Amino acid sequence: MLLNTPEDYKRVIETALLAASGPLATSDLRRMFEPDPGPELVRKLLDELRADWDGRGVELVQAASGWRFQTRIEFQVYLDCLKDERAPKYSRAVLETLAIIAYRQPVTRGDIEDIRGVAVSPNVIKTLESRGWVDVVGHRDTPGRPALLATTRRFLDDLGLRSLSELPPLVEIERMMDLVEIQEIAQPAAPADEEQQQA
Amino acid sequence: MLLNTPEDYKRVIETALLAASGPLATSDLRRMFEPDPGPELVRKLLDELRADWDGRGVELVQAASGWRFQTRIEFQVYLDCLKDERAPKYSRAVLETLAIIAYRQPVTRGDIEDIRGVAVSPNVIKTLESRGWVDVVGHRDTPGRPALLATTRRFLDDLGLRSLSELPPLVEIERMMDLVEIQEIAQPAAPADEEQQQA
Amino acid sequence: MEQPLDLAPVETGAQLDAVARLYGAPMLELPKDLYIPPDALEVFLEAFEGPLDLLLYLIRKANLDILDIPMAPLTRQYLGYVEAMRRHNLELAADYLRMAATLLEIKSRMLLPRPKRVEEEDEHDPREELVRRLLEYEQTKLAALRLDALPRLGRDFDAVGVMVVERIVERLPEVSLHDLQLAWLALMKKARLTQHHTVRQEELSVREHMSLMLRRLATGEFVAFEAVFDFVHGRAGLVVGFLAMLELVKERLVVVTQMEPMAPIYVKLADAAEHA
Repeated sequence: MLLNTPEDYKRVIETALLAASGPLATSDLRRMFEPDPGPELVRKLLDELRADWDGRGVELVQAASGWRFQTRIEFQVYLDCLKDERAPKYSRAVLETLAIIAYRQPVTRGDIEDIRGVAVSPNVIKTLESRGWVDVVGHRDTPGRPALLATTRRFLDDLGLRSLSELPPLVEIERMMDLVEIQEIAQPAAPADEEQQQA
Repeated sequence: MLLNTPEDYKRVIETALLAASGPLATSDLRRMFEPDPGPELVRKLLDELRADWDGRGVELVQAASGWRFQTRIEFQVYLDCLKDERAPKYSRAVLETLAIIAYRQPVTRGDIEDIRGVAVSPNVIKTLESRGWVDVVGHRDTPGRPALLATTRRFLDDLGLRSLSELPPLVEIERMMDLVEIQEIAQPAAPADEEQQQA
Repeated sequence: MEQPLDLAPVETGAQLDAVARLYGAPMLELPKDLYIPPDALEVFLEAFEGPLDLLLYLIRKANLDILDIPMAPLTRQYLGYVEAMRRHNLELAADYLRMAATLLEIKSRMLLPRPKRVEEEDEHDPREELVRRLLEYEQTKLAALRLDALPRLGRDFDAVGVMVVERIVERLPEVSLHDLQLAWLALMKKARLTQHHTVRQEELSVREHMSLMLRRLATGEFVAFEAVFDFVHGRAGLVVGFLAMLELVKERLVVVTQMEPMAPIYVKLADAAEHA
């Protein structure tokens, strides 16, 4: 393909910028041509391109290391719908700790460790506290005065519960224990997961 | 940002396709809108977009897993100047193995060895797997339960094909008996290759 | 089996390209004299993908009719290469030896006198299987060339992907009741705590009230006994509240004080009481 007019050069520059994985400096852009069209022409074509793209969903901007096309922020709300991100998941340690606090509150970290049989990392508690689901409601009057943890109003709200007594009935859990082996529990039977895989 | 006219929808679709990291299916595109504009409108807008981009350095094409903006082949000679590394060139062993998997899938390594008459090096399969072109789709119910290999959607996408039926047809055995024709067919009609070697 | 190598005539370098284009593989001719530098032979053989490739080359090179291959000269040529490889101590792939055996077998079967008037179906050309494999392989070679010629992402064109500008919004994990249930179940199973840690629904309400009361007493001040209770839930609420208070006292989380009989009862956090 031969380039005759400035318009031809502009097409090549536009194509390079659309396909580039990062910003391109004018010196990069000039490298594509033989002979070198010089910085003024390239700069002029970039300005034209910027104007050409005015009002579109993508704009040409000059960043520190060069020129790049990028989406306009107003389009984020639509582009977000395309994201195939899996919803993040809490670790088993976080979920089990949360379950213990929910069902056995108020509890100390020591109580949680007794039930789980392993040390509870401070990060686990911090995760639940920063989520606003757990807080300290007092201190047990034992040596070290350990903090007593309980679930919050926010926890109930976020899980759509009016009170703790609406937590899944444990009688049902016990029945499940009799029926099935834990292996089925190990599989996250989350329907949301399957939908994502189909998408 | 509110969408009022079909033109607004087109802008969003264009932006999504320009920003996507892979092909987008019409169902993906429809997911961005509420209410769903339906497949016909999206399809119509895609056709319009394709026409809008006519004559530019980038074209809108439909591959196996959806729509994608890609650079036109004629522009590659310029874009190559900006690349740090050359695209890999595959050996005959890799290409022949790929051809057997593509045209006769699903096949086992043994099938490939039967056709090529030589042992298949594990690296050949690994090369194709790491490119994302080939994967294991099952196991044949014979002793050793050998893995069955097939091509992936990515393979079709990377070659700009919508389905396996768009692969170039196999040369019929009867035609191969005619030596003269073979010579014509065997001419590697890849001008792109030569350009790359010169570059 | 000392046979002179019956090779095709020597070609000049200029012709090499043309040959390579015809068959899709770089071809290199060996010199006709008896001495072959091992390097040259190695390079020559490396140009082939295996015995089928080598045989196809010999057949196409000599313009032989693939449906009526003259087995004797072909076998002789092929064995010539194999012998040369052996003599030069090149690592001889088993595939090449297997093919040599196949060729010899076909050749000998073709020398056998054919029985007269055998039924047509029974009369197999011993070369049939070899021809089928050769054609199938040639078909594969051609298919590979055509695949390679298709425009390919990253080599002949690139995908467009402009940068997405976004405000980062942290996505927090979702927890469902089901997740909680499973977590508790896993705990019970793991620790074999079924006996000790099952929780009844009523007990949950009590536990909830315990947390509520602790929150109410959080200031560390004495709070009037009645003020700790929730009257909005009626009798049942009061009962649960009272049970919660008893549990708090039992677990020594709160201190209940009364200066004298019939005097107002006050409640206070246990630790606060200690440090007061």
